[in-house]
Amino acid sequence: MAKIVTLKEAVANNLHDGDTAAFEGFTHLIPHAAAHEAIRQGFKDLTLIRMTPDGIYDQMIGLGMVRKVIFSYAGNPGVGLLRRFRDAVENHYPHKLEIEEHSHAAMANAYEAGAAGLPCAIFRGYLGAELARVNPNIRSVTCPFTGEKLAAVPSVRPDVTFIHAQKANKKGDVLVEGIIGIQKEAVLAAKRSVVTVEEIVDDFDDVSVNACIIPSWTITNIAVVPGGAHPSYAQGYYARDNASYLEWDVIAADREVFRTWMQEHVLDATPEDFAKRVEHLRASK
Amino acid sequence: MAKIVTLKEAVANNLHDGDTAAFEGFTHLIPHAAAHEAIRQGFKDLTLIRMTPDGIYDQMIGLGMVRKVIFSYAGNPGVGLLRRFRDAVENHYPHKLEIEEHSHAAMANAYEAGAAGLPCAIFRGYLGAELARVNPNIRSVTCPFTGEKLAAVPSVRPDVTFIHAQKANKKGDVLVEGIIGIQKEAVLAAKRSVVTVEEIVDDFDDVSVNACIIPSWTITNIAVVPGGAHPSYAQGYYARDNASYLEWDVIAADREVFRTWMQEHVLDATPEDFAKRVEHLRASK
Amino acid sequence: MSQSFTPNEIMTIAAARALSNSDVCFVGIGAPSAACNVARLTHAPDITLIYESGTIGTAPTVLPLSIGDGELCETSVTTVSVPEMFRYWLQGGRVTIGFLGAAQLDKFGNINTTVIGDYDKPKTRLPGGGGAPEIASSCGEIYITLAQSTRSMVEKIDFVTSFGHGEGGDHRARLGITTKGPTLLITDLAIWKPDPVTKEFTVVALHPGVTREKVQETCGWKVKFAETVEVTPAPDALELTTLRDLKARTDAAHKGTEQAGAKRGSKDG
Amino acid sequence: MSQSFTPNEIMTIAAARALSNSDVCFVGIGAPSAACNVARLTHAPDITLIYESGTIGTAPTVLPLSIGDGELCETSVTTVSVPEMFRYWLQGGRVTIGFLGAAQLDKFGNINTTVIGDYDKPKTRLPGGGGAPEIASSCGEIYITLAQSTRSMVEKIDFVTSFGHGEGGDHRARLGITTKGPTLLITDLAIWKPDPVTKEFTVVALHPGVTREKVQETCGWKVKFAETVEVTPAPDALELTTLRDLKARTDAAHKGTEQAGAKRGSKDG
Repeated sequence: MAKIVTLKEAVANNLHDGDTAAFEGFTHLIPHAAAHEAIRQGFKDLTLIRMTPDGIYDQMIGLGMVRKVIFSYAGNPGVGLLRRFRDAVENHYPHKLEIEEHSHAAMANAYEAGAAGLPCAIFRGYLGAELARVNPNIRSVTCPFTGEKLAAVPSVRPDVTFIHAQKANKKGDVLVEGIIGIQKEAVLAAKRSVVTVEEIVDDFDDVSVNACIIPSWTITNIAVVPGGAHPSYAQGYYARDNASYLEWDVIAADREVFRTWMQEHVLDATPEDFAKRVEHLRASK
Repeated sequence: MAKIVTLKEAVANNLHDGDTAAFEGFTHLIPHAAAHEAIRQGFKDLTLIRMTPDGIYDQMIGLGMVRKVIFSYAGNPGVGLLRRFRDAVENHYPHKLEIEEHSHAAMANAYEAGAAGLPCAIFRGYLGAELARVNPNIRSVTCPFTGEKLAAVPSVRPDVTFIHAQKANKKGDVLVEGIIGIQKEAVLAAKRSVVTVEEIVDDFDDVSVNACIIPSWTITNIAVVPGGAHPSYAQGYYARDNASYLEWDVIAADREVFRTWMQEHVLDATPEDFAKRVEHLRASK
Repeated sequence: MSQSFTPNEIMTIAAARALSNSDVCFVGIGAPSAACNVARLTHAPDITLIYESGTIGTAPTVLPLSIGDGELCETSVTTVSVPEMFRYWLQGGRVTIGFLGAAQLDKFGNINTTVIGDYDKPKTRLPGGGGAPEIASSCGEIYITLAQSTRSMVEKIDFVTSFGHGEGGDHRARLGITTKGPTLLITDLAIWKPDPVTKEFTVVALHPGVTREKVQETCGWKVKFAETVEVTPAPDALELTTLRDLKARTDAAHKGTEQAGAKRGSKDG
Repeated sequence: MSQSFTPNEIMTIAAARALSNSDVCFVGIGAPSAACNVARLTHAPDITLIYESGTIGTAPTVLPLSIGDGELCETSVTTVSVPEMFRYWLQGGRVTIGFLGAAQLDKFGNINTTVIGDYDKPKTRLPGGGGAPEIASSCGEIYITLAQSTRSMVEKIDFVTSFGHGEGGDHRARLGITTKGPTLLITDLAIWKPDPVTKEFTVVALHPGVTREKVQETCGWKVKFAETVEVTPAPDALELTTLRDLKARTDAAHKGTEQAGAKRGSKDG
């Protein structure tokens, strides 16, 4: 059964130096608050997994917390490049960053295989694509019926997954709605999981039986953090803060500006600050 | 775009002698009306695919329409054995029936792989199980990362899939709710598809964006057949007719009783008869 | 004994007792369904019940007639597709206890539900394995429930639908199977557990009033008894009332949809 | 020319014209998103638009800033998980047209969005392929949109993120790829199609007022022109109004959530 705790406890209980961690979300419901708490607690030597590393991975990389990133698209969504990620890859600043790069199809299949308890995923992919040359974890199997060569990648099995969701009920079951992305798979593929939610409701009696619900007993900890996805959005709660994504491009472009911003907005901030940040975005959703 | 036609047209347009066909449903939403129409149109030499062949396959087998069945559990759900199926396998009556037998996990993965456009499915299965000895379509692949030997089966790709669903909207999108089984996969895996529905509504504006909706452009034909799942049920419309399942055990036990019953209740009946059959079951659901 | 009970009732209640609040059970129809729900309604209110039709965390007020009854879906935490059920939930290793029945069972917990006789020329064609082959290998452990008879408990089964302990000993490990396999056999007469080394099922408890001779008479192999054979505690009033109320509610609910004269053939225990 | 228009506008409108009512488009952000929605709002009202975030049959009233905007989900026929999107919808072969952009493109439609320079010591680390490697192989055909420059249209790309026609000719077939690959390249200056045999992109139409020299100046390889080079019809009033209204609605909608002074860096065309 999921235990409902503070965000500080949830992160401290579940994340450790050297862990392989996924902070997942596909544009929608990015677990910003959880990532910021991880930053405050100062972990190091992390291997971060994500289909679409964005601002939060840029931040952790920029602060030197990350040894390796496993990913398929490292961009600031709707804006452009990730400047701290680039600085790490191109200039080894603040230190060298190991990368394991896949396509979205590969990562999606790898999470799915992780949730399904399989050692690998097979799919039709990477045909003619050069990633297969630079990533030794892109291999192949031959279909024993048709002889077709299919791509194979190892399944994703994080030590811990962090996601943000709209709500939990009192038993700790979690509802994800809208663009559900890879969140359920990321939780089920992980050894431990932390879900931050906008609110806790009595029950899900008004929700469809086929909704994307992650049962309580598959989740380790839940923490209530209203606004916890900001500047990403939570459908039904608040809109995406597009301006913050644009702003990030400027902040991350300069090492010192980045440091200063992180100190003020993350290191000296609290989970409670997120609620204020989304106030002006609630009207539009 | 799905074309909305009569059940007679839908079956005539999409099913042909010698076809590989799936009439899918997992206890819920069994496409009885579609199967009965196929029986009235008198097809032969069919290969029938289904995880859980039940009364409708028993009926088609008993009438000699079927050359081969690909399946994982051939039983009268909640009652016992399928007597026409048994007669065909044990006594070759009315003729010899070829069988390709799998486990549920294999069939579910095979449909999923069919929907995903893959030639085969891999999963952890059949460990120590003797089906692998008698079914040459159970093979294996080796995980290129761990060396684990995984089971492989060919994907399921029916010529045509028939399913029953609660409703379509005017554009021909179909909503399946409750025990959704393998219906979406069975439609997406097939070259052609026919969906019978309880009703057609204006739109799905009141339905969750994450509901199990099969878009119009993936469906060939839709036919409105209220009660079309009877004696199975349609959640939100009418309850399961358990008595009919029990009755089937008696009818199918005798070749002549079977013939007589089929003549009266199927061959001389119409799709419109289904609405009457579920009248007394609507109250309880 | 405060109250009389049937062999089927004590089988169901003994199975219910083996379940705990933290278990996640993959439930088949029949005695397992009754046992799991009795456990849920007595000592294990938070037990998670999963039916292979896709219903997760279901809490039916009446027992289903099939594994796909609407009641299972309506009372579930969530209902998923069948591929997801077999991939994320069963193969994903999330199920602690899988229940299996058997047409034929051998002393190592291997199960046949496929054919009596030769596969290609069967004397009786049974429904087949369904979910069983992977339930047997993917669940943490397997509980088997069965009414004893020399027809069902045999020296050699005709077909290995679901692998138990194979030829015994470390046969599972030799096939690379990491789960425990059959750890409990509950019949209408006794409770059996596999010998720690040979993995042969051994009687560890007799239900009240049952003799060793009765167990041997209804079993096709030479029965081994544990050094100390206990007596299964008789069902207490709460257990019996819970089971009987559940069955009464079930009968009443299902009668509603039955036509007059239809024979009741429920396999729900 | 009844109305003036920008190079970006005619690129978007030319791409929109290439789409039909029965197309199922896998849409990226930027010009493709604008083109697909202009098509939907003009001659192809029933076109199916799919964004890789899982939204199927979406009909946004404003253009999304990211492929995962709420607007896409709210107006969709259904929104599925990302694994389902890539398995059932893309790999399932249901998409007729995939749109791709490029940081670098060669004359055979091979695309680089991974790195400028060496992979292990890149001069510029780009975001990477995302969905592109499998969009390139799984969609029925690929349309590429690009603003011409000698930096982006190069003789040899630094990294093959997405395979086009490889070295040309039947290279796709030799790799066992059954889809058509790039069949159309629409730039801000011209419309290009692959030569039927060599598969080298060839200019088949110049946008109004564009010269062959201008096309060559902004392209890093020696440009081939078709025997007959047409002139792209100028955008008509409906097309231009539709595109501009869409952009105005988009700007208005997105302004609402922007703080004062934030630089507008939308990549939506």
